[in-house]
Amino acid sequence: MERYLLDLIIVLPFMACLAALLLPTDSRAPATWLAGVTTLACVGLSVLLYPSISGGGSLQHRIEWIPSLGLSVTLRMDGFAWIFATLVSGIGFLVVLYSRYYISAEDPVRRFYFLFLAFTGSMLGFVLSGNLILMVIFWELTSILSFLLIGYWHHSQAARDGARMALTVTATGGLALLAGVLIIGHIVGSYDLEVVLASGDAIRAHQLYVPALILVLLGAFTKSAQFPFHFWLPNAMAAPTPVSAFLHSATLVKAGVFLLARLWPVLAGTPEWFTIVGLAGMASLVLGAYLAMFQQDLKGLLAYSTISHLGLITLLLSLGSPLGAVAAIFHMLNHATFKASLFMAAGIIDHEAGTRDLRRLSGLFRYMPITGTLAMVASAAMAGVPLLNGFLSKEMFFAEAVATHAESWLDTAAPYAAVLGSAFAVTYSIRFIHSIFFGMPPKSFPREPHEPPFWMRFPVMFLVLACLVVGIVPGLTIGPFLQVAVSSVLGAATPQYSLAVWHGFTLPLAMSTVALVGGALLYLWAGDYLQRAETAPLFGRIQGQRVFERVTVAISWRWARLVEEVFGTRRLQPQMRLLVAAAIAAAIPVFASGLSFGLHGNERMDFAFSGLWCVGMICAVAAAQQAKFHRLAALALLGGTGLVTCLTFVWLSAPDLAATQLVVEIVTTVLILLGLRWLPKRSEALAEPGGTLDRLRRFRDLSIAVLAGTGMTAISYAIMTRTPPDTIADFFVEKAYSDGGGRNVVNVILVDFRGFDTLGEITVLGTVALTVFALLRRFRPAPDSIERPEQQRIQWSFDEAEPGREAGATAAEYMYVPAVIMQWMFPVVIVLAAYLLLRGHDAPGGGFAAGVAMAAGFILQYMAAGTVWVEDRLRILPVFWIGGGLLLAAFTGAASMLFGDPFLTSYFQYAELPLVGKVPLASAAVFDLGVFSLVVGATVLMLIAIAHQSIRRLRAVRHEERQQWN
Amino acid sequence: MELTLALAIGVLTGSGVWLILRPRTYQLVIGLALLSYAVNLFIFSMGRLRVGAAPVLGADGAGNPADYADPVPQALVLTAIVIGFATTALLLVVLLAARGLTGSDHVDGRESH
Amino acid sequence: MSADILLWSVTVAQAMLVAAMGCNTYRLIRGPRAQDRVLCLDAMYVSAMLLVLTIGIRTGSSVYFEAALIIAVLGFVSTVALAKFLMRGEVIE
Amino acid sequence: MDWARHLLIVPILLPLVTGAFLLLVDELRHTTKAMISLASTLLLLASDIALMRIADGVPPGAGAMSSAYAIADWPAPFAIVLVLDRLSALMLVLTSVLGLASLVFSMARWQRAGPHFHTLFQFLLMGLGGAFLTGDLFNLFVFFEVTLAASYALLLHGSGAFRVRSGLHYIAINLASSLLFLIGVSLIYGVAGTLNMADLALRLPGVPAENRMLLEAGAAILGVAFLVKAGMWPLCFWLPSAYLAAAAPVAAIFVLLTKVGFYVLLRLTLLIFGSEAGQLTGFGGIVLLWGGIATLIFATSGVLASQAMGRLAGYSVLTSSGTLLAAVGIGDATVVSGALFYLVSSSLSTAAFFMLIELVERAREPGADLLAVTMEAYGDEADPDKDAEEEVGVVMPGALAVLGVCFGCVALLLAGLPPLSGFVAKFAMLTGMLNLQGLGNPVEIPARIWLLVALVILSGLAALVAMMRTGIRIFWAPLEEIVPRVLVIEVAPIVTLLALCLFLTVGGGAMIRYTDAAARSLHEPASYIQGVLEPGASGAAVR
Amino acid sequence: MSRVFPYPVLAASLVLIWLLLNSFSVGQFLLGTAVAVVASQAMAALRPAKPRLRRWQLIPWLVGVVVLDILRSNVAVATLILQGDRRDRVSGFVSIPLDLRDKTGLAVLACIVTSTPGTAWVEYAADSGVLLIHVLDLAEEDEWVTLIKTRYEAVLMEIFE
Amino acid sequence: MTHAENLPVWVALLASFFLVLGAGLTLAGAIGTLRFRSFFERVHAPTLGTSWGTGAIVVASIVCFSALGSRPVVHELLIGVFITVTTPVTLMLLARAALYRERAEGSGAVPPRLTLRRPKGNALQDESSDSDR
Ligand code: NA
Ligand code: NA
Repeated sequence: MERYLLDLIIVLPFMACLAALLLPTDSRAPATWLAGVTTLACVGLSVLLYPSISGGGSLQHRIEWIPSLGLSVTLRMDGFAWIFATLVSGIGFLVVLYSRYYISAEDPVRRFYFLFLAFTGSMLGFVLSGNLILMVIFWELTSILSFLLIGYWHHSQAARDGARMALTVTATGGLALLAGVLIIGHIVGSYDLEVVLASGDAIRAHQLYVPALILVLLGAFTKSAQFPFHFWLPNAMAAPTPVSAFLHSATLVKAGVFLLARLWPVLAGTPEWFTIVGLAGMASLVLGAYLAMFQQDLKGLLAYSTISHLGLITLLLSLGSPLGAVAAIFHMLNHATFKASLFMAAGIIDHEAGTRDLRRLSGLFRYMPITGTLAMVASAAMAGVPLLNGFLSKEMFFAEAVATHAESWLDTAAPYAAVLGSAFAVTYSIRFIHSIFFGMPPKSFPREPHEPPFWMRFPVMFLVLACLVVGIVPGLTIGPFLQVAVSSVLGAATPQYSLAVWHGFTLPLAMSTVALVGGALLYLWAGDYLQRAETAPLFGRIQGQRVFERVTVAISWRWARLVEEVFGTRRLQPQMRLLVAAAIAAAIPVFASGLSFGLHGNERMDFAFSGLWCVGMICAVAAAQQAKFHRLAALALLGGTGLVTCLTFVWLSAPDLAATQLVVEIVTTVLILLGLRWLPKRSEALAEPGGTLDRLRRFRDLSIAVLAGTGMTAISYAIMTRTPPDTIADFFVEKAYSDGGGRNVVNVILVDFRGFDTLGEITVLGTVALTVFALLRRFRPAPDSIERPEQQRIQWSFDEAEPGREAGATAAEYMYVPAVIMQWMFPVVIVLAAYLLLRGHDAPGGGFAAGVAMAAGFILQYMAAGTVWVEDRLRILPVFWIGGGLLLAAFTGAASMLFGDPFLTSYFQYAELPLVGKVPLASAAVFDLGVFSLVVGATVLMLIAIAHQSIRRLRAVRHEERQQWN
Repeated sequence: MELTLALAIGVLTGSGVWLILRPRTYQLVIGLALLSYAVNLFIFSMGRLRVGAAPVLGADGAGNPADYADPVPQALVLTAIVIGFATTALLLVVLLAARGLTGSDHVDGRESH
Repeated sequence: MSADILLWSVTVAQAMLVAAMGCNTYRLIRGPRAQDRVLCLDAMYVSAMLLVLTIGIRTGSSVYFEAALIIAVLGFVSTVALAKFLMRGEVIE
Repeated sequence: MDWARHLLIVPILLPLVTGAFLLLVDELRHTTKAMISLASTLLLLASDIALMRIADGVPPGAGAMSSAYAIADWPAPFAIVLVLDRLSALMLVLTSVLGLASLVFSMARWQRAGPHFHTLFQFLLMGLGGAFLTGDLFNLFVFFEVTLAASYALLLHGSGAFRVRSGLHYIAINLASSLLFLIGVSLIYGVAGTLNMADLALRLPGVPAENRMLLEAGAAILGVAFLVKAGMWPLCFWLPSAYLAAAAPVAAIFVLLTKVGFYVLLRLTLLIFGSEAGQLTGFGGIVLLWGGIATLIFATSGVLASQAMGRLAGYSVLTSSGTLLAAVGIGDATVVSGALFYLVSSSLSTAAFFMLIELVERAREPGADLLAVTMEAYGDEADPDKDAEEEVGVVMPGALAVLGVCFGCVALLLAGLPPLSGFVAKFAMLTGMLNLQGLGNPVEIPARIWLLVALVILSGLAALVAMMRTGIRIFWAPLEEIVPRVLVIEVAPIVTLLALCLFLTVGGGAMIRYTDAAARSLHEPASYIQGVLEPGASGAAVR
Repeated sequence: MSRVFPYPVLAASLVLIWLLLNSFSVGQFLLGTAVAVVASQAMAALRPAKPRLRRWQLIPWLVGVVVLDILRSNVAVATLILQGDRRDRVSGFVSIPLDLRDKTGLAVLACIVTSTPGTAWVEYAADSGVLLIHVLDLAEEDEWVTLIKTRYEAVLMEIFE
Repeated sequence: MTHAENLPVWVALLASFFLVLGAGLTLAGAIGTLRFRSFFERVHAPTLGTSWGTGAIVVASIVCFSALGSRPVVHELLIGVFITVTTPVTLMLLARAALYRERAEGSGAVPPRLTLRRPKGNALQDESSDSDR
């Protein structure tokens, strides 16, 4: 039963925050009620649960989440968790009450309560989680939500910066904490809090203890604004006061020290712990208090005082003594109470007087006596005046500071630091009260201040009352709860301690007196100076946030850009170079280990073949060298190389490849020529001056090219001269006719054995064709290639110059005779295509070669008579050819599934026809027909799409002319 | 024969690589075309070289693998040819579009140095 | 006997045809003018086709016929395109 | 006859047929096309989920069903086989989910920005499906090409100067790497004499020593090709610009392209160069690890250095590539399992981010939405896409708030902060790295893994900083709020993807169980090989 | 019939081509006829100028003549190339006014002129009907004009007009 | 060449003759492209290969395969026919393209178009050795 109540404590706030979303944007009352009831309910729940943990035991509820990773939703409530849960929800309730009056109706109330409730839930989740990872999760959630809460008034620059800084610092710490927790998990083998707490010795003994410790401490210090990560807290004061009252006094900043206390049994007690934690604590204690004295912003003063008080707690925890831990826990509670009340008081003052500047505020006591009194009591508690709760914990602190724990200078410095810090605390507390409520009557306030409404003042009253009661009769009030909390943390090590106000004349008492008197004297002596001080001497120069900004800008902007520029590029050539280099590197092992060549089939030496390749290689090199300035020459030379490649295929018994390569060759040439029309000539004049650097670059590229070439030569030669392994090919040769029904093994592979590849391949072709089409629909020619080509303009002028000859006659006359032959070749090409297609299965050819041949036939007509002429005679719908072809191929493949066979299973048999004889019928042939159709469509689409640009260009020109006319 | 073809593959690769490291889009196209020749020949050579052993079975259709060149690399090359053709076309059109839109035939759309 | 005769003659023929392609290559590279290059490319196509035929004779198989046929029927398409490009600066108008 | 065994072909066949059919539908009937495409993609999702259940052995009876599908009914090493296991099933489902999301998103505007959008989109899905299913090296190449071709098309979809320029780079580099792919595959065939992955794994130990080097070279060259796709430094510079240039829904689906490279690397390193490969064991693991680390560093600085949100998103794609590659490099089952979880989570979130960016950009300069579509449209009176601006669907109320929340969620996901799946993924991977033998039996952790752990965490921090900077600039800084015209069908997919991330967090246990099983089976290639080569024995063995 | 075979001669020759390519069998004949129908339909779509063969029986004779001429000039040009350039050889353009107007006839003439080594078809003015050819070995210029006009053009005009 | 073993010697000789003849003519043509000084002279050279060069080798092939298959194999004829029909197209277009390029550059090496308006043909000496550079 209790287990579910435990869940409810966390579930409730989150449910409520979801409910808040459903409310209208500007609904103040309902939202307040929702939040109030929720927080109160949480208080009630924890009260209900007190009995089950008061015995010193702990209440657990474990829900498996990711067992294999040791991540489970384990809620665990012991005394310590309980007292914090109560504190969080209690103060939460008071803050709700307060903000009902503080947050104005203009602000987006819904968002405020949404975030507030979510934060409460996360905070409760954090203190109640029994699994370290879960703890980290809630920890990060609090960071994120505090970011949103600080940035609540995001129209102000201060709020944005404060929020950003807070999140950056705390989230960084959170990630460090995660790393630390992971290491702890690695050591312990579990993230379960119980297990971890039980295995303290193992952790402290482990070699990874120090890194783990440092990472966890990073988390704690950033969260609790400990030196040197304290700077974010003062900047977070741009948050609405209720937020500060809640986050920066009782909850968020307490998370760090809570964690330290939580893991105290596991991590504390080693010299590393003592040194690091002690240093940070002491520094924060003194520095925080010192800087607090010089603040002119009301909330700034409180913020620095918070840093100092948290430093005090950290210092106590650093000592590693049980009593220190007791004092620490006790002070956590005390600080929460008086600091929350002070923040709220500050909020009231700001609210009433319209400013938070200590220099402008003064003499408010006559306007708001009650608030004034409350503030005075609270700040007295902050200063550690007897009969107030602050005094008790500070006495304990002094006692611990005096006692020696580990022989080190820290130890000896501790008492002095303690006194100094408290003296400063006294000073700034006095200054806080004096400069606000006393002194000359106010000159110019934005508005006339007066007491706030009772319910706005009520939370302050309640908390101050708590300070008093605890301060006077601690044993009767906080005593038992503190005992439970302490024992739940320290377990067996729980020491004897007394919460009496009066311990007799002891050294700690003396120290308090010194601190009180000294602080008072300091204020008397330096009060006016503090009032006028712009920045604090000595430490005023070191401004955390400025350092922070510089570092962040340097790392997250300048360095990042530098890395991106130095180790990256946006140009193509370097990328290509890297790619080739990577490929070469990949092949290096072969040569490193010495590449051996075999003797397979190496006896043959054919001079004609060698001569052929001399031609081929010369063409290739020449093409490479001409491609820059003589595009047409390069194209022709490329054709030469292609031709030699085809011949090689013929020579080495690959007729299909030869046929296919040939038709592709032809179409590619036409294609590139079509493109060249839109690439204006490059004249050698444009050659960029070849400096030494340029020559070096070329040399580097040349050597890369040579290296790549050599590598390919060596590898291919090595393979060719090795005896082939037993390949899957034998199967294909044996089964091609008997089971595949075709004599041309390659074709049978293409349409049957590996028809699936072909299906994909034609999809690629179709896709590319569609891409080309799409791209050209949006094609915009370069300005220098919009007008007619030079030749046409010249011929045009010739025609006009010649009497009795209409312009453009040359064009017509040019094709006058050739066109006849080109047209009569059309049916021949169709027959050729049909031949290649139908014979494909038994002889070289096949759907692809046939398709390209057919397309070439179409192109021939376009070249002969021009686009317009052809298209009012032939309506080719390439897209339909593509779609139809794909569907045909796919359905032929799918048909076999109707017979229960896998996709693409082919069937063939010989049909006996009268006076025709045996006719082979293979389903693969239909598949090949689909291929044919697609290839025709795709090829025609690509070439004609480019060809159409000329017409579009003309249309564009006419359009412009029309523009000029009217 | 093997040596000749190996050298051929090497030279084609070299010229192609040289071209794809050049700054002009047209050089890129020609370079990739040359490279795809080289790669096709490379794939083809992986099946070892045979003269007069085209994998086209006789009338009886009986196939003794020893008598024929390895058909698998040929099939692969065929696919590679098709895809190479398609991609060449695409690259060409893209470079036209780039030429039109950026006004430069530099691969980066603007002159470096 | 007859095999040797044929082999010998085929080898000679192939050597001559390759030599012819070599000559064409010279003009293909040297030019001087674009039309010379195109002309020689066309000539190369023809020589290549003849080479295919000789290979067919040498291996005594007719599977290489298709390649030769394709050159014969479509070989001129690319040279036509080149010629037209030279004349009009545009392949398809 | 049982149709269930043909289910394996559906992820390839369905998009193919749909895409082809859409070509026959008139270009102007956008709505019809969209509806057909949508229906087909929904069907695809359904079948992919069914496949996932089969791969996962539910319903128990289905275990008997063969999960290797021999195309054209030829025996295994000779035919092309499709192989289904948990990993491929996971990738398939991811594909169809992202596909559906970006398809819905594109229906608002992008489908009209150019012709045949839906066909090309379906072909992309087909290519991805094939790449994830095939068990044949060359067939893998073919499907890579299908994917790439479609991706070229979609990247250039809508044209425009920047798009075309980045497209040129993207295409050039991928063409070159495809050539490397071919070299690698053929080299492997030349030495081992087979193309079937399982058969190859089986033949490897028998390869004579003097040939092994060549085989390794082939594999390494193949690896370079995959690394280009997976986006490993220094082969990844094309990626951010390409993704920045792509239209929002396209970029969203592109997120999967890098994952394909990762998938293949994972598959091959563990299957072929895994435990059973004799001397080749752990081939290239070190390269992957250090490459991944380098990528992570570069991507992290890129994330911090980018001003344009699109570039930021592109770099976060690289971040996840780096992380995944390093994870493969380590190669232990625990890490791989975490990596798979991370893959899913990061894919969903980056996809959502890419789509979100477009909507947010609208909030920044009004009319950006119109610009985005008709960017540098060809100013010709015959411009076919004049109607591209006009939008279909209902306008989203309270858009800015919704966008803000979505942006926050994406930020959390990229930074790997709780409560969304980004954290769980990162935690799963880190736990895996720190406890290679599983939680509870600690082993010595080498320095490189410490480095990796640190980098993974820091990259999260960098993402947080960058996203915070951007978010504040966009949502908090401006004085007057421009409320963008955002359609419900544009926001819905984003929200759905983010909701899926939330679901991944809550159902993390089940997901991790699945990825654990997937990773474990990847480490036992024997079952895969057996399942492929003698499917009769027990197809269920392929897991 | 004429709708199935708009160009009977064409269709016939296509069938012949088909049979040559495959084999002379009934099945191939039927198949070839089908292909020929498709092909000539496609041709019909282009609506080319329909040539009328008036005296096709002259064709074999013409072929014979041309083959021999070509053979002769082959030898001539080959020797001319192989024995190197004679200084006194002059090459040049010759313009020939043609009376043949039929496009197909002109096309055939072009084939003859081009296929004959030593003569190259350079330009044909459609309006004036003047043909410009280039002659490699321009010994007696009128001889070329008469050769073309009498030997080929006349026959072609008989066949086509 | 195992297939050729059982060929009659005279067939082998005949085939060889035509083979070498065709290849020789083609080579001669190719050499012509090197030797001739102007483009319009070079235009003539390739026709050696396209006319009897092709013819001879086609004949050789016909002879050879007819003898091998002991039946008339004449489909190679088609190659000869198509070459004869298609080559003119290339050469016509090329020659005229060259002509116009020359005219455009205003070189006197080629006759102006006006010559085609004259009623009676006449020759124009072509002294240009290699003037069209
Ligand atoms: Na004051
Ligand atoms: Na001639």
